[in-house]
Amino acid sequence: MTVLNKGDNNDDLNGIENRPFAIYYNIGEAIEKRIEVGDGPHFTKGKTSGPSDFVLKAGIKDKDKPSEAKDSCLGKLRSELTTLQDKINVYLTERMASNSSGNNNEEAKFEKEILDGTAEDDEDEY
Amino acid sequence: MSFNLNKSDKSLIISFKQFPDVEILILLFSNVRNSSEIKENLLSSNSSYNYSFINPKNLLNLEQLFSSIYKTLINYKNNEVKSKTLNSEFIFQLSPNKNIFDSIKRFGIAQDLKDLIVLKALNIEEKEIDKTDHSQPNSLQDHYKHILEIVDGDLIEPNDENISKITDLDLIRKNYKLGKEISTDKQILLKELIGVIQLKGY
Amino acid sequence: MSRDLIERKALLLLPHIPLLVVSQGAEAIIFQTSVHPYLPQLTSSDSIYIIKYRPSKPYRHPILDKQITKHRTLNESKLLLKLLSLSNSNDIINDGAVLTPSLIATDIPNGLIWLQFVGHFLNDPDGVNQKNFNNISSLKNYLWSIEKKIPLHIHSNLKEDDIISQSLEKSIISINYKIKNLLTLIGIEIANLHIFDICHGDLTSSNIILQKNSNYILKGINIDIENDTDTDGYLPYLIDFGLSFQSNLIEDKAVDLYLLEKAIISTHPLFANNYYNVWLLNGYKTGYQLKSKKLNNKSYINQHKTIIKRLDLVRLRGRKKSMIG
Amino acid sequence: MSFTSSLTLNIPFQLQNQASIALKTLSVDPILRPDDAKVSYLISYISNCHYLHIDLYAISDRVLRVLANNIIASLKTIVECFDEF
Amino acid sequence: MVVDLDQHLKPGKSSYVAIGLEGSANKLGVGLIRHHPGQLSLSNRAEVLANIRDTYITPPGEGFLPRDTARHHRNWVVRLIKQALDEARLGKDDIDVICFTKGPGMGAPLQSVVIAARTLSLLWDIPLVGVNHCIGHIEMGREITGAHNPVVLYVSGGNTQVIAYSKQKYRIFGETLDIAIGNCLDRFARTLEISNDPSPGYNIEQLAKKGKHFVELPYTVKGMDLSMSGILAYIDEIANTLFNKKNAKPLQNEEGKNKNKKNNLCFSLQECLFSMLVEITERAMAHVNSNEVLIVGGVGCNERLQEMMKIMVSDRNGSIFATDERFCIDNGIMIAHAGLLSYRMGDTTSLEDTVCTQQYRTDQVLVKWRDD
Repeated sequence: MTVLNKGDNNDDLNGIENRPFAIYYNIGEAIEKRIEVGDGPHFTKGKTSGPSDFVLKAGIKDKDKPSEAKDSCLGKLRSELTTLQDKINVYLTERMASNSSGNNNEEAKFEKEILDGTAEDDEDEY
Repeated sequence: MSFNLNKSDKSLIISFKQFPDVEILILLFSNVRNSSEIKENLLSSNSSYNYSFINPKNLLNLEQLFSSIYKTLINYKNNEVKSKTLNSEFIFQLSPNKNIFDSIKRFGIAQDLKDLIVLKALNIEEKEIDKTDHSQPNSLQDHYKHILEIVDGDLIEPNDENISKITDLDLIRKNYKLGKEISTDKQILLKELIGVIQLKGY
Repeated sequence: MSRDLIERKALLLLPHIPLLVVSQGAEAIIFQTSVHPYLPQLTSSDSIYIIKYRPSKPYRHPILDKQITKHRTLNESKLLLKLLSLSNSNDIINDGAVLTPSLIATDIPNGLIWLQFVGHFLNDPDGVNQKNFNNISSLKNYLWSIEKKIPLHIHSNLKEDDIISQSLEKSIISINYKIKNLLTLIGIEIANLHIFDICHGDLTSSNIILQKNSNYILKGINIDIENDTDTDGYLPYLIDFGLSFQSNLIEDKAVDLYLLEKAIISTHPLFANNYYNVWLLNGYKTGYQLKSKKLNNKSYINQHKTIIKRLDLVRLRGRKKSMIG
Repeated sequence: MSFTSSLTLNIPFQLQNQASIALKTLSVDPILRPDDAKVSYLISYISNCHYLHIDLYAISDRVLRVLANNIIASLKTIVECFDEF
Repeated sequence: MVVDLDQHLKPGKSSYVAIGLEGSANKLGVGLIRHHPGQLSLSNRAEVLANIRDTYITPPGEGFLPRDTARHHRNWVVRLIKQALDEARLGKDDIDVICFTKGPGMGAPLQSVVIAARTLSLLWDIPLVGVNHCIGHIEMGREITGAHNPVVLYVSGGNTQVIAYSKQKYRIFGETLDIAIGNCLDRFARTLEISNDPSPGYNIEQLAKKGKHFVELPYTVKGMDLSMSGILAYIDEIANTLFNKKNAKPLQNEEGKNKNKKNNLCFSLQECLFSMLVEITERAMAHVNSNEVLIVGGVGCNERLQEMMKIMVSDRNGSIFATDERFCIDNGIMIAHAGLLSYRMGDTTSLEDTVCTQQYRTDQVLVKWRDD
C-alpha cells in the first residue's frame, strides 16, 4: 500500500476549501473512492453518531446531543467532521452489506471490542 | 460446680455454678438384684420411683454424665425439654438417638442390669424441680434413704475408677453409632461423646 | 447491641459465671472464664475456658439475624465434632489430623459455645507478658511480632515483591526456618481438612492459633521440613468454624485457599508472595503427598493438582473481575 | 491476513500546533488488535493549511469502519476543545 | 515521619489548583480543587471550587452500554469543563495539573474523556496525572469526613471492596468474588423494569422503604469476601415467577399486590446484601483492630446501608464516616484531589502513559503522600 506523497501531489487537495475528506482504497478489488463532505450545510448532530437503536426504540428523548457548532472555523470543522463520519459510515456499511465476508462473527467481535471494551468478565470461565 | 462426694455414705451431690438452685444426687450401685422390679414400677408410673435410672455401661466417666446433666438443665431453662419428665430427660440427653423410647431402652434400666446409676435433681427453692406428689420425700437426704430402699444392690462410690470398671466400649460404640474406627485414646473418645451429647437434637 | 448490652445479656445467659471479654470479633464476642460449666474446679490450676457468644446483630433484619446466628453456632459446633471424629488423633503429619479446640458445651438457641482454650499470650515487644487477646498466639500476632523486629529503615525500603537477599533474610527473620516449618505444617493441616471434604470458609492468620507443645515431636517424616521439624515448639490449631461447610468440590477448596492467600497478602504484605504463601502451598502439597503415600493411592496427588489448577483460575478471575464505576 | 481495506483521513487545521496536538492526542492509544488493523499519522502543510493525515489499514471494511468512526469521534472532541479553550 | 507535600509548589504561587475529569462509568464529572501548602488537616482543608456531574441515563430495563456511555461523555465533556471553570472563575493559568481517571472502568468511556484531558494538557502546557478511580474515592472520602485511618467500604456499580491502609498501600481485605453490589442492584432493577432515573439503585432504595415482609434469601459471606451472583439469580427467579408469567404484562401493573411484592423483594434484597456488607466490614475491623469506617462509592449514599453500618459501628464504640451524593457518587473533584496529592509528591503522567486501563487494582497504587 502506497501512501500519498503529500508534498508533490497537490491536485487532490486543491480547490477544496480546506475541508476534511477521506480516500478509501481496496487493493483486492482495486477500488479508490474519494469521500467528500460537500457544501453542506453541516451540523454537529450526525446521522450515524446518535444513540444505539435500542435506546431510540425505547422512545426516550436524546438529552445527550452534541453542542451546536460555534460560528468559527473550528466550529465549521467539527460539523464537517460529523458529515465525513456519516458518509464514511454509510459507504462502508453499504460495502459490508454487498459483500459480506465469511468472517462476520470474528469481525463483529472486534467491533464490539472497540466499542464496548474487552470486559467479558460477566461470565464465569468454568 | 460444687462436688460433694461423701465417702462414708457413698453419695455424690453436685451443683453447677450456672444453676445454683439445683442440686443433684448421684448414686452408683453394683450387683443390683431387682432391676426388673424397678423397671416394672417405672412402667406402671409408680410415683415413688421418681428418679433417673441410668445404665452406667454407656459411660466412660463422670464427666460424660455431667455433660449430659448440664445439657438437660440448659434445655430445661430454654423450655426445650422433649420427654415427659425431667427424670427421663436426663436419660434421653445421654443418648444420641432422637427417639425417646429407644433412648430410654438403651440408656436406662434394663431387666437384668447389674450396675445402675440413680440420679435425683432437686430445686433448692421449690424442692421438687419436677413437681409431682408432695407426699413424696422432699430433701436429698430423704431421697437417699428412699433410693436405698427401692434398689436392692451394693452401693459403691460414684467415681471414675468404679465407672471405668463398668464401662462397655462395645456398647458405647453401638449406642453412639461410632463405627469401627473408634479412637483408642480415651481422652479423644470422651471429647467425641461429649460433643455428641452437646449437639443432641440438632 | 452495644458491647455493654452484650455483656449484660451474656451475664443473664451465664449467671454466676465470671466473664472476661477477651476479644470482640465481627460476629462473636469471646469471653474467657475460669469456671468449667460442669466439672469441679481444680483448686490447683488456673484453667481458662473460652465462651464464644454470638449475640444478635441489631443491624440485621430479625429473621435473617436468627437464621444466621443459629446457623453459625450450630455449624461451628457440628464441624468441630465432625473433625474430632474424623481426625481421631493429635498427629497432623502421620495421622492426617486437624487440630481444633474441643467442644465443651453448647446453648445453641442462645448462640453460646464453650470451648477448650488453646494458645497462650505472646510477650509484648517490650517484654511485658500481657494477658490480652490482642496478644493471643495467633499466627497473625506471632508473625507480626517477628516482623516488628525488622528495623524500620528496612521496612520502608522493602518492596512487596522483592526477594530478600539471603543474608538479610536471615538477619531479618532470625528463626526463619521455624516459620517455614510452621507454615508448612499449617499447609499440611489445611490439606488434611480438605481431604476430609471440609472447607474452613474463613482461613486467615487470625484463625490459626499456635499452641506451645514441646512434648509433641513431628516424627517419622521425610518431607520439606528443615532442621528437625522445629516449629518453634508450636502446634497450629484451626479455630472459627462458623463459615465452614462440607464440600468435595474442587472449586470450594480452591476458593478456600484463595481466601487464605489473600488474607496473608493483606495482613503480611512484605513476606506473603515470596515466602509465607509459598510455604503454605508447599505444605498443602505435602499433605496430599503424605495421604497418597499412606494409602498408596495416587488419586490424592491428582486431586491436589486439580485444586491448584483451579486456584490459578480463581486468582485469574479475581484479577480480571471488571471494576467499573 | 493482509490489510485489504484502507482509508486516509485528511483533516485541515489552521495552526500547526492544532494538527500536532491532535496527532499526539490520538496516537497515544494503541490499536486493540494490531493483527487486524494499523494506523499511522502524518502532518503536511498544503495550501495554507496544516493537514493531519491519518492512514487506517484494516483486514476488512467492518474493522475499518469501527476504527474510522472512533477516531473521528475523538477528533470532534479535540476540535471542540480547540474551539472553546 | 511526615511526608513533605510542598517540594513542587510553583514559584510565585501560594496554592495548588487541579482539575479532575472522571468518566469511568455512566457519570461524567468535572471538578476543580484547591490545596493550600502544608499537610491537609481540619484547619487546612482542600477547597472545592467546582464539582459538576452529568449522568447518562438509559431506558428502564436496560443497562448502559460502553458505546452509548462514551457518546454521552464525548458530547458533554467540553461543555462540562467550561461550566466548571466558569463556576470557579478560573482560567487555564490558574491550573497546576489536569487529572483524569486512568482506570478501572469501562474502556470506551474512559478513553473518550482522556482525549479531552490530553488535548487540554498539550494546549495549555499543563502536566497530566492519571488517577486510580478507587483511590480517588478513598482520598476524597477521607478529606471530606476527616476520617483518619478508617476501614473503607467501597461500594459502587463496579466495585465492592473492604480496604484498609497499611505501609503505603490501600490493601484489599475483602471484596466480591463475582459481581459488584451496584451491578447486582442495577440488574435486579432491570428485572423489575424499574426506571433508571436518577439511578436504578436510588429507585430500588425508595421501593425498599415501603417493603415490610422479609423474603429469605441465600446469605453468602465467604470469610472477608462475599458472593452475590447466587443471590441475584435466586431473587430474579422469584421475581420472574411472580411477575413475568406469559399473560399480559403484570409488571407494568403497579396496582395492589404486585406493587407490594416488588417493594418486599427490593427490601429483602437490600437487607440481605447490606447485612453481608456490614458483616465483612466488621470482620475487617476486627482483623486490623480499627474502629473507624468510611463508606464511599455510589451505593454508599444508600440510607439504609448507612443506618445499618452506623448501628454496627456504634456497637463497637467506633465512628462512621459517609459522604453525601456530591462525593460518594462518581465525581471529578475526587480525581482532582487524589491527582493533586500525587502531583504534590512530584508525580506526573507522561503522555505515553495516559492510556487508560480497564483493570487497575486499588492495591497497585503506591500511596506516596501517606507514610503512617
